[in-house]
Amino acid sequence: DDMRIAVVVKALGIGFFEAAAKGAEEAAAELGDVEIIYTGPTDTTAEGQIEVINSLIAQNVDAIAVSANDTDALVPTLKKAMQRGIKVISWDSGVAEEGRMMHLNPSSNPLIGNMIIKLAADHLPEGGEVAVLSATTTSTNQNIWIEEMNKVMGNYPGIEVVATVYGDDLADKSYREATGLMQSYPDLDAIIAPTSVGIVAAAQAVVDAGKVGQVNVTGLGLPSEMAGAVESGASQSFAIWNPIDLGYSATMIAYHLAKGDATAEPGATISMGRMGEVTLDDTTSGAMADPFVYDSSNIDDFKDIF
Amino acid sequence: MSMADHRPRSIPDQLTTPLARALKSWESLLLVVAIGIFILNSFASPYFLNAWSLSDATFNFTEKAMIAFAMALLIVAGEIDLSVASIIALASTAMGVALQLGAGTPVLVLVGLGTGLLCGAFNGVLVTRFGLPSIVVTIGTMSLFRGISYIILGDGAFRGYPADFAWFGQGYVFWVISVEFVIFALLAVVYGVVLHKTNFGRAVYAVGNNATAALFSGIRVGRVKMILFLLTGLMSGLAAICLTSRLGSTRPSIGTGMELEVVTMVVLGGVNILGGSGSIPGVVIAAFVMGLVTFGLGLLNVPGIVMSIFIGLLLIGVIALPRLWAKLRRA
Amino acid sequence: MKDGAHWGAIPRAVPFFRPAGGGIMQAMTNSPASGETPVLALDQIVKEFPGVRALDGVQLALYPGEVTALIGENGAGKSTIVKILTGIYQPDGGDIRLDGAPVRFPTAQAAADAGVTAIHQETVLFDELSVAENIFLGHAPKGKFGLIDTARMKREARAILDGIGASMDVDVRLRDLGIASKHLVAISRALSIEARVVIMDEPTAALSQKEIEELYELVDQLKAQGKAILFISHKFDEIFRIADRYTVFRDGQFVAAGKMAEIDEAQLVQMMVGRAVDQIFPKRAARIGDEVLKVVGYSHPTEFEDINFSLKRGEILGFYGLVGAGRSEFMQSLIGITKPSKGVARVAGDIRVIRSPADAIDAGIVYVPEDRGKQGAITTMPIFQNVTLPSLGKTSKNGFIRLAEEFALAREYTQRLDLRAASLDTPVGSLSGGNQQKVVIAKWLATQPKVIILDEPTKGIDIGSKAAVHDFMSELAGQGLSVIMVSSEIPEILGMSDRVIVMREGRMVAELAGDDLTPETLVRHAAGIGSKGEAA
Amino acid sequence: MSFLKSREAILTGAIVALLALVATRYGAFIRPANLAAVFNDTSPLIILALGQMVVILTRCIDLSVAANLALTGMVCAMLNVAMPGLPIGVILVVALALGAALGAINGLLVWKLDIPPIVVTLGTMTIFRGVIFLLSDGQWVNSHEMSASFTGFARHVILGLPVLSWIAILVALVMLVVMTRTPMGRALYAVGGNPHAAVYTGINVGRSQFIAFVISGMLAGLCGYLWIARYAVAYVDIAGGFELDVVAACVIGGISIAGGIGTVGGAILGALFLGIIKNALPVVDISPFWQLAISGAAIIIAVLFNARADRTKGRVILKSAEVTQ
Ligand SMILES: Nc1ncnc2c1ncn2[C@@H]1O[C@H](COP(=O)(O)OP(=O)(O)OP(=O)(O)O)[C@@H](O)[C@H]1O
Ligand SMILES: Nc1ncnc2c1ncn2[C@@H]1O[C@H](COP(=O)(O)OP(=O)(O)OP(=O)(O)O)[C@@H](O)[C@H]1O
Ligand SMILES: [Mg+2]
Ligand SMILES: [Mg+2]
Repeated sequence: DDMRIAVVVKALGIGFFEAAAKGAEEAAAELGDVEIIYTGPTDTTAEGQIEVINSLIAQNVDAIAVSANDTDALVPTLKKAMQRGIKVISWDSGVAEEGRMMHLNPSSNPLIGNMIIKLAADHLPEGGEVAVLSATTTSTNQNIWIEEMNKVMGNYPGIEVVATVYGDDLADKSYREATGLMQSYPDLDAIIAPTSVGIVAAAQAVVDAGKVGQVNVTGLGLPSEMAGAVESGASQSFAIWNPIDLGYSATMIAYHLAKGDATAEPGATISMGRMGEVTLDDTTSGAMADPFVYDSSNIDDFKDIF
Repeated sequence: MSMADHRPRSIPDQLTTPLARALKSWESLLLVVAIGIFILNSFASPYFLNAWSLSDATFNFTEKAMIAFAMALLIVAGEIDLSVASIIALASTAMGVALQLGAGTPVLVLVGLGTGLLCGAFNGVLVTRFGLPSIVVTIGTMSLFRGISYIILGDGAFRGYPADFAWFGQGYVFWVISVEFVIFALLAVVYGVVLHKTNFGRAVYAVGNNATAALFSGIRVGRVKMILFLLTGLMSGLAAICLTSRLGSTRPSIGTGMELEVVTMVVLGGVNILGGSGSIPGVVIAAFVMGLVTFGLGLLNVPGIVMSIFIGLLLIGVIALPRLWAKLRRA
Repeated sequence: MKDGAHWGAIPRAVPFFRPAGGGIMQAMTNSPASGETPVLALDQIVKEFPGVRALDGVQLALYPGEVTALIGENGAGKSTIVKILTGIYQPDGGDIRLDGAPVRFPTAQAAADAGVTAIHQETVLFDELSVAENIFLGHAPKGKFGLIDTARMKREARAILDGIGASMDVDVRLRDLGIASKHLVAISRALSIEARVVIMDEPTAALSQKEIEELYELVDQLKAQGKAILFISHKFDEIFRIADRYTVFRDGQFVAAGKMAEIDEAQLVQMMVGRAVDQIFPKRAARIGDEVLKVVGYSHPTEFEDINFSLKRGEILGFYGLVGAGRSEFMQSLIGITKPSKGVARVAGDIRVIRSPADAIDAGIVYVPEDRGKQGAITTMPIFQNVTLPSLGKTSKNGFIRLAEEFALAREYTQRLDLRAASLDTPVGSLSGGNQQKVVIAKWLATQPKVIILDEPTKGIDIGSKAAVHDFMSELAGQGLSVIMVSSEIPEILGMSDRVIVMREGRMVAELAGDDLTPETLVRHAAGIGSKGEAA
Repeated sequence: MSFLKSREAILTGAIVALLALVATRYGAFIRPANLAAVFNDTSPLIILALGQMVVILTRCIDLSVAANLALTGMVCAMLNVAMPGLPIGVILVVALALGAALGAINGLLVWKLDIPPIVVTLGTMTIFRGVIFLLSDGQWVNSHEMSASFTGFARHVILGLPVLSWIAILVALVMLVVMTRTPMGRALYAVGGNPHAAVYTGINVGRSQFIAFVISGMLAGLCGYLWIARYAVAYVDIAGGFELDVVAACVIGGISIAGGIGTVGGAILGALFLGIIKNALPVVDISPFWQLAISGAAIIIAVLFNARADRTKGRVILKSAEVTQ
């Protein structure tokens, strides 16, 4: 029988996760004896993920690799999965330590936190006002990155974060929040949106407000969704790790854990195929790679991939 | 005297036997549907017929069903409460606050139930004292209650509930029989008896069929409705305890969208959304139907949104098909 | 309301009505020959409802320029035939012929198009729409682009209302009108449709004496215009006053038809109920006992003021007044529905604070409301559950229902009132008006009250059931129950009451007993025509 | 006189007060340009509220509007991707027709099978969303995939206002005429005011409710295209939960959930009231965490207010009371 690895995402239909699924399939093809079950709830709720994971437990899959909607809420269910012999790892958005065997960060949080402010600051040599447009108030990732960003603010004198608002990863709300930011802060120079929904909406809002060239939208986004914004000039540059690589790596790690040729413990190294190796820290988590910057010079190469 | 001129006619009590009526009832139809789905599921997935799988499947509906019982009574009485999921959020948040203040499990439970009651009272007062339509009031409180959770929690979360608190949502009473399932089963019996065998239940039906005539008949309509709102709040508080215990944490987004699933369950159970009729056995079967459909499709890794198509079709189909059938037969 | 001559104003209004083609006045030019060929004839009509055969092969013929009275007990099928004629129900068998040609009325619109219009038993109007909109809903005059010509609609509405002497504003929303005015709007609506056949199902039930007189004149006018009129009423004086022919139904079957001139009241009643009915109000030996209820200074900010009376054991106290005198409002305050601003009620000497009907039942005061469809019966629930609803305490144990005792109680009281129904678990809504009323009365008697308030207990009830209700009232009083009877019918008030309180515009204006109790004194006080000579 | 006491006047007053309050915190909010922007942002809500009003007037409710919007929007977006050359006129016709067809499904179930509207639309709401998932396979349609004319239409400015705003104004005017001056409008009021009496009047209650659902669906379909064009993205969850905002706007606008009562003006004002709150909160620097609670409280207060205004004077028969009234 093929080994069954379940890739559980925050919600189906999000371009980023669809790309990660491609990576997972790539890994499966490379490994040969692996069947990928790509699944997740329809909206980004912990309850929805729990239902999905319960049915995976019932199917007795070999491994679950999950990007969590809530750090804590999945823990009891995932514990149950591990008790029934299923290998559990988290990737992208993590689960509290007791709920998984290891966690794969797309990049390290400090690197991302630094990257998003650097993207804004690079275009503001004189300094200026920037605002953050985040996803939901409960998103684990965004909150950590914003925290990390605040830690390194000292390295960017003259840059001032004037506000942090939440678009809830809804296009219309993000759009309205971005518009609100530009009204409240007429001198705003940049909007940092470390979320792929928010960054698109913010770019659209800047175009509609006629502020292209005055307000630079940056943050984390998908090349396919941001191609238009880069072309119009609403966004000079943005970053993202490669979700294909991320799905690929998570699958590889899950495979090795399930096969039993690797263990998840502090200090261990686990092979990620073409992505090299990941080394686990004290919290049994590790980082895949640095975020990658996209701008007008390279966007065309990526916009059709993910 | 003209009255004495003719003998009073005697009127039979009932024309049909209770059994005949039961066989023709909605509940029987629903039971057939439930059994059909069960059989389909066991053919569709090799993992379905497994005690632990089935036990896990019950978590898909136990919390919703707890609320659905009280909601069924409320809807029979001609009202509705769309704020139940938000009450869960607020009750869970209140428990989190209590936890920060050092409360232990018994206090947490009291806080959860108490918050539910308070929210129910708020809805109840607006509806019964001010005479506002409940659908509108609870659309408002739906935002208000969850909004308060957001104000308190913001982007934070409460975690670190005591180990024994986990019993409610993660504990098992016996083998695969979970604590939640036992609560569900007990409540099914209690609500069934209350609605079908007591004066209060009769009053609920009377209010739902004609509140004015019920009032003129000496039923304290406002009080009946108030009690039902309190019960619905209390059940939401109970569901909040179970859900919080199962998740082990509180975030303001907890239970989002649950109100519609609860209403769907009640309506699928044959409760007339316009009030006046419905039964608890119907709701119990509907809970199983919904749990079986979602779990069965889950085993086939069908995305949740596609499942919701099935639920939607089931909701309309189970009501529409008998009517369509009757129409075609008449034509 | 203006003076009596205004019906004569109708012809002057002619130009306003549909100038293009034969408006409602068109028939004026035709000679209203009362020929022997019916305009509308029904034959072998069958209509079944689940469990009831409401009409079982009945026939009915309406002649131009004549009023045909349709007579029958409650549930005889009178309103059902009206609904069939107006396209609301479809018959299960039989045929309808208009001028000899078979027709069908699949919708109300089709019936109206064929020239059949009706004033229905229940007012079927729209509270949120204006008077003019109510009159012309469905056939409003159209102007440019097919849009409603509001100005013309109001003008024509005004003309019709003037024609029947109704003075209300055409722009006012219907909810702001009184019940009698609403009825006048319903009549105007029927007149606004080009009709050859006008049906009136108990049109006078909600009208005051003066308005009734005006309605009679209107009927005469319509007759003169050659219209065929179907008139349904339980009031015999009325039938003899205006009808030319009669048709009698009993239990959904055709009994007889003929000319009024060839029959007398006793014969009609005999045909209607299938037996002779003693029309004399049951006299009984008044054994009046101690005071049961004393009401002192009951007042309400807008509805009534300073009501005082005392009620004794075994007494029947009548409340007379014109429709809208505030009697019902006051009675409802006695059972805690409307809250009085002042006043106390003592039951058997003790002050009882009554905030809700539940308190009233505790105190032994029960109220049989006037509006049985809305306030009296829960029409969607079975008969037995309706009967036991206020007495659930008796048929249950520790709050748990005992079905056998419920049925026993329901059986006892429905038999005492000679209820007619298929079974005790059929919904009340499927009964005729009179039988519904019996269910409501049964429900209240089952509580074994001290005081029973009957608000228009025989309104819309056939003569046979009416006698039964009167008998029952006497019997109750004889057993020591105190009865308050609100009624607008003078014979009933005179025949049944030991004492009568007259109300006008929310105030008690007279308390009459013994020799003072005459039709003249009642009318004089109710209408406010005092010794000063003019209306108050 | 009667206007001053009407619900519309009270609501207008509340909106002015709200604007004044916001202006004290952030003066620029009431600049005409910003007010125009707020109006534009609220346009979809206005259009949807007008459709919902018609449905509520006939004693129904349409919970599927947002799902209808999302489905129609997705179809328009996919159509645009497949055939970028398709003129906007055709897209608009498709949006209106598809929306109306989806509304007709609701209407038919209510009319022909007599299923309570809340049940029907609760069902179709989830079904429509599911169908979007099946159609799109869960994929997004992004701005760069849409043609410039497709996304540009709604924001094209005419006489200082974007086309989106003009469409809302046009819809409002048409609805005003339909509801007040046509037999159909009267029939819709009558059906909700007293369905029993409507039958006696020759109005087909079921068919009127069907028409109401078709109108609501058609306007939802129109909004579907406009929404997708404006935010330049289409995915399954678009306008998720927006149906409650729409119902809330109607309720705030004084449309009685019991049917038969409500005006076009009320629906528009109700939508504007919510729209202003939504747009004002971010700029007056109220923590985003307060937003939900504030809109909830606003709904409750508005309903309490409406109920007071709605309370009938009742019948007064005491002469003394009449004088003091
Ligand atoms: N919609 C209905 N469903 C079931 N039964 C009905 C319905 N309408 C009328 N009936 C039955 O048909 C019979 C005739 O009723 P109908 O209303 O025509 O009586 P009626 O002669 O008008 O009496 P009343 O004088 O009380 O108005 C009654 O037995 C009644 O119960
Ligand atoms: N404007 C109105 N709209 C609706 N119903 C009305 C209106 N005015 C009066 N009524 C109804 O008409 C009935 C008569 O009014 P009221 O009870 O105050 O007077 P009453 O003296 O009891 O008259 P009645 O002789 O009809 O019993 C009441 O049942 C009341 O509900
Ligand atoms: Mg009748
Ligand atoms: Mg009265």
